[in-house]
Amino acid sequence: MSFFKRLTLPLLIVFGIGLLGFAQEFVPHPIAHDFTEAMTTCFKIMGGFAMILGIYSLTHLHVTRIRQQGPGWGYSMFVFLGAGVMIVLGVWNDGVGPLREVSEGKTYFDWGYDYIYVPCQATIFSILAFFMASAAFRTFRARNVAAAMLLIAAVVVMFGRVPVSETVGRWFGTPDVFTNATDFLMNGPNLAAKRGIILGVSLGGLAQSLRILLGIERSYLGGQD
Amino acid sequence: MTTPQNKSNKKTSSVEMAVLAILAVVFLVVSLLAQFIVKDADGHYYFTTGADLRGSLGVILAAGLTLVMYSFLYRDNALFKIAENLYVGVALGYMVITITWREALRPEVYDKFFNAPTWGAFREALLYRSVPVILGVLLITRLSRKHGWISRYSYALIIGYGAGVGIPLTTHSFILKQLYAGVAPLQDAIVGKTSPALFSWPWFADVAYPVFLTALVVVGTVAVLFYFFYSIEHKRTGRTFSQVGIFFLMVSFGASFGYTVMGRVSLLIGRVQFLLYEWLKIPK
Amino acid sequence: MSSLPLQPRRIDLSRWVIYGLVCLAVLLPYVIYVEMPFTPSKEAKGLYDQLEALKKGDHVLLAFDFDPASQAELRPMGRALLLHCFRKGVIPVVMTFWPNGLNMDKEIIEKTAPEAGKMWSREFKNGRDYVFLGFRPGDTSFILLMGENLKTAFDKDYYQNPTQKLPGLTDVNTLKDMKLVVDLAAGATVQAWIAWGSDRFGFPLGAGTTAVSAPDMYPFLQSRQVVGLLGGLRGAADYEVLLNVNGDGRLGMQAQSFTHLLLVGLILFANVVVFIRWIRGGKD
Amino acid sequence: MRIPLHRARGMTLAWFLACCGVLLAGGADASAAPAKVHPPKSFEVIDLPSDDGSAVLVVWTCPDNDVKGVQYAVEVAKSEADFASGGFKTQVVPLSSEVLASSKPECFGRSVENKRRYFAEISPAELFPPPDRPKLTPVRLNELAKTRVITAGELARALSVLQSTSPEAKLSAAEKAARKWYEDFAAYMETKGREAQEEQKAAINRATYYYRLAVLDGERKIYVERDGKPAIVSGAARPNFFKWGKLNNLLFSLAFCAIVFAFIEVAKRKPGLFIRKIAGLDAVDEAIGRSTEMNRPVFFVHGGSSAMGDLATIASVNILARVARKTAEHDTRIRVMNNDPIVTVVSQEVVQQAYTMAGRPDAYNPDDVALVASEQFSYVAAVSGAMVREQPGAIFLLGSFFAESLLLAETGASTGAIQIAGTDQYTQLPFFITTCDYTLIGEELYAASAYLSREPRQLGSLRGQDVGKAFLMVAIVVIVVVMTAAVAWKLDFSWLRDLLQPL
Repeated sequence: MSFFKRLTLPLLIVFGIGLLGFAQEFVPHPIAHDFTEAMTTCFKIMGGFAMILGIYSLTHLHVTRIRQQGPGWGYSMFVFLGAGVMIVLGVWNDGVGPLREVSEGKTYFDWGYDYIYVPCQATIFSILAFFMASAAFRTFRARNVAAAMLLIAAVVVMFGRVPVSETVGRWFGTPDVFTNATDFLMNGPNLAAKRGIILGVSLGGLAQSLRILLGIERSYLGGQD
Repeated sequence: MTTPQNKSNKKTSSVEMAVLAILAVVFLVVSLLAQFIVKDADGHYYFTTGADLRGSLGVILAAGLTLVMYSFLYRDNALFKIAENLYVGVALGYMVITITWREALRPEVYDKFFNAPTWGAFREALLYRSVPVILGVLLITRLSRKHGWISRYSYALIIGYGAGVGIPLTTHSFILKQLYAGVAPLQDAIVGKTSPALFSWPWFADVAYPVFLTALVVVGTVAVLFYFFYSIEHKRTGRTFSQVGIFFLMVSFGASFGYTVMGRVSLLIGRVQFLLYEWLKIPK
Repeated sequence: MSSLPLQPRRIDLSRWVIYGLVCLAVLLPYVIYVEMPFTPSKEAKGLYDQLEALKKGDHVLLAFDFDPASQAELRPMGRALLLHCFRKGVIPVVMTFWPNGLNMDKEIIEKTAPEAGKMWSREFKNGRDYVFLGFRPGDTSFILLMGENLKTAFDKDYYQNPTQKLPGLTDVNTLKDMKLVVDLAAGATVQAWIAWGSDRFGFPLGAGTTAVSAPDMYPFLQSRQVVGLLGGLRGAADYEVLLNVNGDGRLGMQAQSFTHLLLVGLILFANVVVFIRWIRGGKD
Repeated sequence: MRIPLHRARGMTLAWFLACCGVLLAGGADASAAPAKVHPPKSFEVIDLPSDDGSAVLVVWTCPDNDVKGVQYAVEVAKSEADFASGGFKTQVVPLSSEVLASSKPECFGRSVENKRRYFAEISPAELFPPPDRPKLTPVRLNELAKTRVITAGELARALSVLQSTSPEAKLSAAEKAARKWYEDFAAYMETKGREAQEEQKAAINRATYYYRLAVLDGERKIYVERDGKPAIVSGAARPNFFKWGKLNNLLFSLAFCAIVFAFIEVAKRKPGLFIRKIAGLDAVDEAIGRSTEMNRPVFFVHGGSSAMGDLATIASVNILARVARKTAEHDTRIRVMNNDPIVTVVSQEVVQQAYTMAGRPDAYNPDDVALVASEQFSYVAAVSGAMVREQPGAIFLLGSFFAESLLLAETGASTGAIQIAGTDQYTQLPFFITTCDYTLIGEELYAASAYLSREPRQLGSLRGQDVGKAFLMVAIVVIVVVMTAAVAWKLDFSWLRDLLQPL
């Protein structure tokens, strides 16, 4: 048993399956297709169980908070209130019975999603519009040449991407001057920098994949052996 | 100095409570008026719950939650925290019911084993699906401190495959394709265009500008790569060139900045549209 | 980054004034209507042309990879794309990788189909004129499975009908049978669709992204890995203009303009003030 | 890196020449005269390379220079005798640039002759399709039961549904359930049928077939002849084992992996591997020094979405080790905040160790390293509140940040602290750059971590990536310069770029 507890075998599996996955991209033979289909179907099924894990990690945090009664633990109760209500609604399912199809119309379960989840989540990031306005005035400063270039580009893009720039441009007889300036920034410097970043990040990703395959990086397996 | 947060530890004052109560009453009155009072053809107003009472109440709740969320602008407060945690909970409940069961476990496990249309289909499921199901169940052992090691085998499969396939795919899409697009001869920018007279306006627009843009992208890409190059000290020419890289990065961050602002403002507009059109029922 | 030459001093204007100005800028256009015509961007036109070139009965896969947090930006895009498909008689096949948006995706489709029916006085039937596949777990490797065998990947659609029997999917076996795939992404799913999907199986890929990630798409646009781009609410508005329909995108453009003007003004004003103080050799 | 700048003048010249070239190249559009068609001397049938065995290629070299409007016909038969009896199928191939061998470099390579060679891709299963899938009739169901594909019970159930004619509205619950079952059953049988059909197709494709090639002159076919008779060539498709078009991908992947691996090994033996100084790191000492002078605490804020597996979190923990060490030496209070339980535990260990190494284990206060909130905005509120209350002298914002970056950095800036930020979330970097004093941009965060920790894994892969970057930089500059010059002087150097083309 202790052999199975060690990392040796999992790391061998990582290497073996990784090598097959790597090779599959270069082999046109039907065997490679069958392999891909088998593996991806397998991950689709496993993905369902992985979602249970995700749910656990969400609840775990709040359970711990309530148990330890840390600061603001009372609010964590509302997490379980929300979850409880949704689960009850889902099981009751407008009287049709748990987990069965309701063919037409909205159920109370949909109602909970539409009128609690959607407005809360949609609003929370829109608050940032206000904070951005405030930060625009208070803290976004051209602290040095670099930051100055950043702000100038930002101002051009912010102006060039809204219809008012064409209206203003029309006053001067060149409606698309700001749009063109924005297009230049996006397709010139922005494209170049983003391409540089993509190339750099991809090399990093390759190196990371290699470290995983060779067992140099093994933190995802958890435990210290 | 007043930021929204620096009062967060103060107790709610009685003035604040009074204002809150007034606001709540105003909100309810406005909601009821907007949702349930309808004008008929003769210009008379009358009260009706409408065809969709559930929907109207939902809109009122949604509008209330939206406004509570915005109270964070004033300061971090209990109502905001309740709403924030409530929505996390609702998301959780939603995931438990619909997603995990309806979109994952039912189609992949229940339908195939317990609801198999024929005996042959069941046999097939047993042959080809029992291993993935067992591996999936093993994933869950990660929650246990004692048996967590079992889940390693499932993770080894997922992560190993992802890393293996990822190498050629990343090379193909993000390195070779990007590189190939980036090394076109400068003349490619003007292929298929007629050449107007030198230094005329159309020449600048159709020939000089596209070629300049292509050259700029080449220089920029190399300079940015050089900025992220750590194996030599950036001195003299190197320093200048990495400064060029910074400038390209900064302009691109500026573009991202402008777009991010645009995105957040759009979200605000989305909420305002909801409040105006659905809560207050202002005609579009 | 080199050391800072000027320590900015804060200019104090109550944040309430700024918040008030933002509110005003967003609400004003709904009170006073200002006509602001605009030309759709090249990037949006690219996507529109691609879809416009398809024949009746072709299939388009729309991946709605977002959740309610970015619905303000991506929902109008989803609606516009669906309307375009319906107008062309192209069969939209909708799926998602973001389980939290599933219910919302269903609502978008179920609202848009009858709306399109009214516009062009035709009936659009689920399963025949449009298909909603829903969600399946498996992340990026799931794209590979769809490329190998779409009907193994989704053996049933969202409404629990076997995909083998759906009239709308008769000639579709893999992703290669899709004439176009459009990913509406709030995260990094476009990159996944590029590497695991379009580059590998060779279908044209269009992208609709939140404004935040739109600038990241330009290298892929230039390398033709992405054939068209809708960036943020403006992208949705562009598409609505091209399609000649009204929608939340176009409705929001005035508010967007005013708010941007305000923000640009605030940034410029504050920076100029600081700059002038610095020139004067102030005590900063 | 002086060379590309130096060559800029040459490039300008080349570009002017190119403009002239474009001008000259237009206008040469010879009008097509109705030429007499000649059949090619011979043709060959080869397996389509780099595929799964579903097609063969019929390849010939076109004898005429002008091929506008010319059509070829490929005739396919199961045996040579079938040509005489008329049991063959014909596929017409209009010549266009799409069937030119040079359009398929992954099959034909890149030789010059390919501009005269044409091909027809023949998939025999399309010409000789397998029989249609049988419909689910009572007869078919009985057959299936006989071959034991379905059981007797399933047969009876399916037959009862097939034979019931009552309308949907009048069905009993059991009958409705039966219909629902039948739908699934039919879908399952359909899937099976398709799978069987696919197998039949594969078998058809792999059989040997006989081919004739003719050029069409109006209605008349002029065959490619051998010994005075239409030439017959046989060929079969077979599945292949390598996609030759992806050779460049394979070579790049393997070479890069080998380099990274080699440098990790080198770094293990030689931990002093050079990494240039990262500007932001000098600022760390400066910021802590200033905090000490002003007698204010130092805040170390993890990203709101940091999880322990992320590279960014690992990097920020490495930097935390350095920061904690310095604060311990200076006797300055450090507060570490985050919203992930595992990151908390790891941070506590790191800070405690730093205090021990500085010789002041007693000064470590575990409460200073705390999980302050769980949700994103609650986290913002809690951290901002602490910033305003305690007025830190230096704030570190390192890790994986999302929308919280703006709010945290703004509050931090309002306290007047020196702020040092770093994240690999590129969308959040603009806010840090405009509000913080120093920002570690993307990969710089990892580099800073490698610089501080000197860990061979990180150092080695960083150096390996640098080699990759150097290759990319050189490739971009060299190819663009050479290609631009080549186009300007009308030389064919496109192969240089084609080496990189992913197929």
